[in-house]
Amino acid sequence: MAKKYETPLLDELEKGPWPSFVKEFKKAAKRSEIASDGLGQLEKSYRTKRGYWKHGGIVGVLGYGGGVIGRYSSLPEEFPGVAHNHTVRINQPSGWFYTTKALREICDIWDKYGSGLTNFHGSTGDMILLGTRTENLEPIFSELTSRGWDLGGSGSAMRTPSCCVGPARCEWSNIDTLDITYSITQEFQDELHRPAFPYKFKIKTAGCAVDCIASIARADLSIIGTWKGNIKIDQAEVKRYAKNGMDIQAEIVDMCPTECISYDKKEGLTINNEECNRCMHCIAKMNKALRPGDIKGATLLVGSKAPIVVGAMLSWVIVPFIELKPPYQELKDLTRKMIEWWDENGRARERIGEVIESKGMRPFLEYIGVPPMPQQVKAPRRDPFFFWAKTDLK
Amino acid sequence: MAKKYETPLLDELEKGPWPSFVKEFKKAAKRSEIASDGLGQLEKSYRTKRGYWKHGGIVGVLGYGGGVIGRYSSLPEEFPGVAHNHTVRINQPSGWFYTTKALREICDIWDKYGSGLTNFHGSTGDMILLGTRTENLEPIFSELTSRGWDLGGSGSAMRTPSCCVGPARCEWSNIDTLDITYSITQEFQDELHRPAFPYKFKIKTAGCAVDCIASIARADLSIIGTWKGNIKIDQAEVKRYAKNGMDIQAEIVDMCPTECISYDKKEGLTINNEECNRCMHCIAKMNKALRPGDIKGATLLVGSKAPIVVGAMLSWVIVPFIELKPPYQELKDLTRKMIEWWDENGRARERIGEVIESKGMRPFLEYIGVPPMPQQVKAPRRDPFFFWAKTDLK
Amino acid sequence: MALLQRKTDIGPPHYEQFLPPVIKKNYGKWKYHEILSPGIMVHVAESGDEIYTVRVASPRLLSTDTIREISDIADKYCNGYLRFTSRNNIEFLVSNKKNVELIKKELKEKGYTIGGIGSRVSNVVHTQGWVHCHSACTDASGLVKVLMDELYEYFTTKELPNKVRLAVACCVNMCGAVHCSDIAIVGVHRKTPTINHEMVIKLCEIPTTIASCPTRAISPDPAKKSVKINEEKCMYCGNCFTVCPPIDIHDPENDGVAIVVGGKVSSLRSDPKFSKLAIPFFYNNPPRWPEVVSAVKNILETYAKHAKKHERIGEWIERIGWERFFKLTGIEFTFQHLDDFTFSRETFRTSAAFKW
Amino acid sequence: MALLQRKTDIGPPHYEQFLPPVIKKNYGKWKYHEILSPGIMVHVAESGDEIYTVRVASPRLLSTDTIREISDIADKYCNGYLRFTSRNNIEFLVSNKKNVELIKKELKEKGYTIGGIGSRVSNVVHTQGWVHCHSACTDASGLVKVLMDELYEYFTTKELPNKVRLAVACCVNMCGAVHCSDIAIVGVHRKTPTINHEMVIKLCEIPTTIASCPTRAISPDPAKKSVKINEEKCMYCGNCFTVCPPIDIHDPENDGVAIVVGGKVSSLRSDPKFSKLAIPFFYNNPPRWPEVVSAVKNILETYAKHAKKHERIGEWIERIGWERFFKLTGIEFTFQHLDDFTFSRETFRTSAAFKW
Ligand code: SRM
Ligand code: SRM
Ligand code: SRM
Ligand code: SRM
Ligand code: SF4
Ligand code: SF4
Ligand code: SF4
Ligand code: SF4
Ligand code: SF4
Ligand code: SF4
Ligand code: SF4
Ligand code: SF4
Repeated sequence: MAKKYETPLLDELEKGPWPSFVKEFKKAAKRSEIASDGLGQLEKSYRTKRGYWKHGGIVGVLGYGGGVIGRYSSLPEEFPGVAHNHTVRINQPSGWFYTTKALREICDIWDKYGSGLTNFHGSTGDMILLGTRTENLEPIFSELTSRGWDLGGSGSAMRTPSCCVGPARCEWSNIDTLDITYSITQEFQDELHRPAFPYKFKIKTAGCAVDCIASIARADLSIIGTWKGNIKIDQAEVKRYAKNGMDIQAEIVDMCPTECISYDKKEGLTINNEECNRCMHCIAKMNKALRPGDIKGATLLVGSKAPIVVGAMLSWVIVPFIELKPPYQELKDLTRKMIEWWDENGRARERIGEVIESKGMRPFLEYIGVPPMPQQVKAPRRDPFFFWAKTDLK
Repeated sequence: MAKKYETPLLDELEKGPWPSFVKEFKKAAKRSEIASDGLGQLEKSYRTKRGYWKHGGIVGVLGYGGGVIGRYSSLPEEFPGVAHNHTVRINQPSGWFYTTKALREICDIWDKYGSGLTNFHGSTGDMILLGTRTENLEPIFSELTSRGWDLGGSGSAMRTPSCCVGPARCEWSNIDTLDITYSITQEFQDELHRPAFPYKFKIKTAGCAVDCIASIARADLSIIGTWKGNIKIDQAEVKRYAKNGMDIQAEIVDMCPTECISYDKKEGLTINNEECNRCMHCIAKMNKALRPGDIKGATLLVGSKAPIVVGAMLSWVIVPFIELKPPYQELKDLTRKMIEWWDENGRARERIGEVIESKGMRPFLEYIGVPPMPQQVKAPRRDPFFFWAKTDLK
Repeated sequence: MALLQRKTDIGPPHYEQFLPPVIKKNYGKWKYHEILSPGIMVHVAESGDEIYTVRVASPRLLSTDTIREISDIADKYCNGYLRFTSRNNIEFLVSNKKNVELIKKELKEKGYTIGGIGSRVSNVVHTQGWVHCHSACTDASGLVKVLMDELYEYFTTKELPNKVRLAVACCVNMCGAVHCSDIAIVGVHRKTPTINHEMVIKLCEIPTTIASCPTRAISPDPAKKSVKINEEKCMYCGNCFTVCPPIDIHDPENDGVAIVVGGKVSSLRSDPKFSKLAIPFFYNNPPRWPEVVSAVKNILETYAKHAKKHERIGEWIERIGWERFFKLTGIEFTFQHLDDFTFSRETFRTSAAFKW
Repeated sequence: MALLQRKTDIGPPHYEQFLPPVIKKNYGKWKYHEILSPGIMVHVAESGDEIYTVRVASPRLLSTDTIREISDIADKYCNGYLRFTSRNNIEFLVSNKKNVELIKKELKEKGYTIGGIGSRVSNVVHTQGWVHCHSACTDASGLVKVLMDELYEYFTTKELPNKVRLAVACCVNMCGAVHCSDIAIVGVHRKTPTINHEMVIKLCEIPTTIASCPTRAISPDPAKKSVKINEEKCMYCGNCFTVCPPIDIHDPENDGVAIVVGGKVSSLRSDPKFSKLAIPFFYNNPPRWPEVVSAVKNILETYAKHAKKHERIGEWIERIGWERFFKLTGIEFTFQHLDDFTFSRETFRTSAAFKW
């Protein structure tokens, strides 16, 4: 396709060493009108300093309520190529592992029906195909599903679960993040594809407290691997770290938040495991010498989200420790109970964390059958306006 | 007077080594029916586990709206002596210093007109005369004022200011707490005696961040002395502490919240004063060796209070540094402005801190003419819902 | 009658007239102090002058007899000068070093309790209780007495890692500094108030009453021309009762006390802190509340055993974590510990790092 | 047509089929890893097997051409296996050690950027911006590009005290992890939206629209059968626009970006933290937003200069205090920095201890 628009401003973004998204746009624009008109409209945004997209309305595929983000240009005459510019969210494989065969398969479909532009990946985790017309959605869907791919979530639904690389390539994972994510995604297919919740519900799984998937910041249910038992120490490796110049006192001992490590050149490293809170600092910074303990499980946290409407939230510890073995029945049951409670108590566009905050932690815990535990709080309440249920009074 | 009531339960509280308030009651009961009936009613409370006092209504002295807490028994037939049981609040002298002559003077008046029971002192700071009848209030007031004493505050008014012992007997006071308190109390006599505020307004003054008057927890205006300039070190005394067995590293260096102290047996103590936040720890624990810097002043904080209605509050830094020299005009002007703003914006029974919280810190600062400063916050805001005034937009 | 001399708005007498001469002379020029024993300290001025302070416990509720008695003692050894502290102890101000031993002897003979200075328990800030306040859920003076009988040695002799500030407030108005104390007892109600509608009509302003409720539990009851209370929302703060007494919050069957811990007001080392809930409820068990006393003692002694020197209770707990505090003290964690008030969100744990 | 094969609810393909054999074999049995260079690491299994990871920067917005190109490379050196990271980098999974140098060479030749592993800046989590979203106040991809051009060496070579996570979100919906990032840019509006009443009547549900406003600024306008906005309460979050587009929040004259800092999500050493406001506003200055770029660089380099090894930005700031952060960076403190949202109370300083 011939070059359609002058893009002097965007051209500036081809300069510089970091890979340029404008170059990607231009590559796709050679073949796709969606891409080339998208580029043209983007140049206009750069000139006028505002976007020209209209809120999408509902578009999608038969039988599904989500997986496609509808998008229309507010300047369809000027940029007809992006009169429709919908996004298709494809549920990524756990851990974002691909074979090149699979990637090419996706590219083939997308070159046939869409802009040739993608996001690898969206912030929730989906593979994103960026820009197509309404009439192409069904064909794309058929091609995808016939090859074993399915759409991800959008709208007031279960969203595409995602996870860190976990046991596939990380020595710290206490749980099988990939398998849990796959299993949960399969379990909630209906909820994922047919929005019926008060609002979105996201699940993210990290193998340990390092949380390489940022689950604690952006998942209604954050599953974070952890352990019980002693951290394993290889004193020979400790010595090697010291020899290689690590200031163990400053970098490890003094940075342990619970002050439970001591170090002595001769004795090596000693950890008072009773007091360790499993923050992962020492293990991460001396990974050859230290390894997590043996009894593996996870902490379940609930409620994190972005700021709108009531301010950003981090997830809250609900279940301090749970074993996670296939088929993860307890986890699935608990998740269903959480969603049930939320569904019964939440208003439209209220995330589960918001509902817990407004109704109180107690009714939530009682409903899902989890007792109060000091692990659930940073500190107990301060103002003495305690609530007493009738059953609390003898 | 003959013993009027059996008090088997209260008698239990005459036992044990700690001074017994029941003994005090009994002493006074020998001469006063108020005290003896008070004791009788108290015994009943101990038996039935509830109080028998009625909310006071308004009693007081001519021309004043406060200074007396009205109190009536809800069992006047059973305990006629405490049918009236009002409290007289006398404004204490700064720092609670007395001569025995002055104390005896008060005792004489009180034996004449009241129960003979007192609180030395009330939580706000007043000398409290506990228990008299309405008809005695005017005589008591005349006797008191004719001898140079005046009532303290109550109701929706300025409350009796109080302060720590300060320069009178403490080496750390950066300001003249006694004089400031006296001067402010005189300045606000009208506001103290004639309730016209939305609610109570308390002022407490501490000579340093040790805050021996708990001003930061229970004063609408907390005045806390501080300094600029270097902490003075007497290295000879540092050595003596070490010699006497102080573990300077553990007790001082490691406990400095800003990590700005270092210690070496030879070099002695070194303080990076740039980073010191003047928390007073090192000075307090090594008082012979360390002394505050030379440029004296105070931090003004606003808003602390007990939990009802919106939860307990601590005072907030408003003016990080202000010089305080007699006649403390800037302080008085600022205080008046704060009160003015509160008065204009607060509803009845709203403390100033509550109003600042609900209207926002900005309008308050703008009204009193104090610019925004990072010292006023622990951390800047998190959720990006910034408010822009028209004047902020160019 | 002295009524002719009646004056108004004269304010308190000037403090200067009450200062001992050595203080007047060295005012603002003190150099250091030394704690000589749990109840005696000396302040030394730059001039070299000294003032000895002998601190004595007070029940705060004093009869004029006792005030006269301490005045006699102060006349004998302090040239008639004394003061009270911000925690209601009595301080004898001895200018003449020789008098220190003498006053100590006489105080002991007369049964006074010397102590409270340094890293120990000092007097208990407290409130009126059943002695005088209409709002009380418990008695403050009684609780203080039984507590301090039990903790007596922590006032007179035993050392702790740092000062431990105790307080007692007889209701959630918290006229003591309970909300920022190391260990404090607060009187609490546990049931929704009962409403005497006829009296409400007579005595109360409906809008003020409705506005008084922090949880918006009160709404108009137009039928009765009174108000009604939503039980689900009521937190028994008693605020409605204060502005409208016919809404009676008292209930001997269900009133009692809670224990809160970990507050502080000084800025040393760490920021001032609010007290947090340790134990949500004890029934009133006068005259000696044995369960409450032993619970406080348990917390105090667990702290004494585990804290580092100079750590306040709140600092110790924050270092070890609240989950560890509950484990070490053996205190049960209940639904009441979970915050459900305005800032609950800030109290929930937002980290995968915690202790078992 | 392939329509016959249409299926539903099959979910994603099973991950196992995409794992390289060495991963399948050593799944869950990795022993340790070593970072060999800023873009290359090796993971060693208990069996002794190794997998080399070569990490390459991606603009995230990829054309199918580029995906095919990286597939070619992966075929050549990785037996056709690769993955993407949670921050959208590409990871070539090299099972054969010999291929490491070869792939590195080819990647360099083809202009790919290797790096992002270890204590440095990695890829920038970001969002759609003007490229695709109706809600955007700015462009995310453009900001990422100009930022990373400037911070390029912090990805490829230079070390920092710890990882620095950057994010860009084009509006306060914050689809990136801006609210918990070390340094992040967020698009903001600064004026109350304009209302097209006729369209409101047609397109919007009034109760939903009213409910969408976090500050309760929106109320019914019965006269117009639409809604009205209280300017004093509006915080320009744009939430009303999302549920009711005729309430237009866009305003090129006043839209721009803010910089927030100090967030983190890991639990290492300290609890996860929210980002806090550093600089409340920059005008959109495309295509290269130079003021924003240099402000971010200033913060990053001030951190690099002053933080202790392993300290994240938020940990460094909390150690030195926010007042010191503003001083060291030279950033002006404004009224916008003072919180006036729900938890403002918890942000005000409640201590007499702070730095000048
Ligand atoms: C595509 C994506 C951004 C990206 O460039 O990667 C995205 C794009 C949009 N998000 Fe998002 N969100 C995306 C991940 C997130 C995340 C991050 C995450 O999921 O880990 C968040 C923060 C976490 C959270 O859920 O709170 C996020 C918080 C929001 C919110 C605020 C929700 C809240 O409760 O505060 C909205 C507003 C809404 O739902 O109306 C929103 C709404 C939107 C909408 C649908 C705008 C709208 O109101 O219609 C955006 C469509 C943009 C477009 O034109 O394509 N998006 N959104 C991400 C999804 C891709 C994927 O499926 O993989
Ligand atoms: C006498 C005293 C307690 C004591 O035993 O020492 C006291 C006693 C009462 N206080 Fe108080 N307060 C006393 C110091 C305090 C303090 C401490 C302080 O001032 O440093 C506080 C906490 C700090 C604060 O102001 O927030 C305090 C917070 C309250 C409150 C809650 C105010 C709030 O905003 O949360 C109330 C409720 C009210 O005002 O209706 C209250 C109300 C009361 C009333 C007047 C009860 C009432 O509602 O009528 C009590 C009268 C008791 C009586 O029968 O004598 N009192 N009150 C203290 C005053 C003596 C004095 O003048 O020296
Ligand atoms: C006399 C008194 C002031 C007054 O105007 O009455 C006073 C006097 C002194 N205080 Fe205090 N403080 C007094 C109430 C307070 C309060 C207020 C309160 O308890 O309500 C506090 C704040 C408590 C809190 O943080 O919750 C207080 C926290 C301190 C501290 C800080 C301890 C810490 O490390 O947190 C010190 C410094 C120290 O002990 O090293 C201190 C140190 C001192 C010194 C050494 C100051 C000096 O150089 O003279 C005085 C004698 C020490 C002692 O008692 O151990 N004083 N001191 C008060 C005595 C109360 C009593 O009878 O026990
Ligand atoms: C590949 C990836 C997981 C994935 O499933 O994709 C990953 C992989 C590793 N992370 Fe991570 N982390 C990955 C995202 C994250 C995230 C999430 C995020 O950034 O959104 C975090 C949380 C960031 C935060 O706290 O805000 C994260 C915080 C860490 C940390 C904690 C650093 C700290 O001290 O706070 C470590 C430990 C370390 O570096 O010592 C770590 C360590 C590691 C190790 C060493 C784990 C291992 O043994 O294999 C891996 C390579 C290190 C590296 O990149 O330096 N990883 N890591 C992600 C790569 C993103 C990228 O392209 O840069
Ligand atoms: S979260 Fe833990 S298990 Fe997962 S990749 Fe990161 S360090 Fe490894
Ligand atoms: S994991 Fe964290 S708390 Fe535990 S020993 Fe290591 S550094 Fe300390
Ligand atoms: S607050 Fe400071 S100046 Fe006042 S008595 Fe206490 S230590 Fe001394
Ligand atoms: S006053 Fe506090 S911050 Fe300053 S040097 Fe001493 S201990 Fe450190
Ligand atoms: S705490 Fe409550 S009951 Fe006690 S004196 Fe104060 S208002 Fe009265
Ligand atoms: S006791 Fe408190 S919460 Fe209950 S109705 Fe009265 S004011 Fe409201
Ligand atoms: S951050 Fe806002 S503008 Fe950007 S993609 Fe998300 S919803 Fe759209
Ligand atoms: S922009 Fe946000 S704050 Fe303003 S009216 Fe709309 S929803 Fe309310």
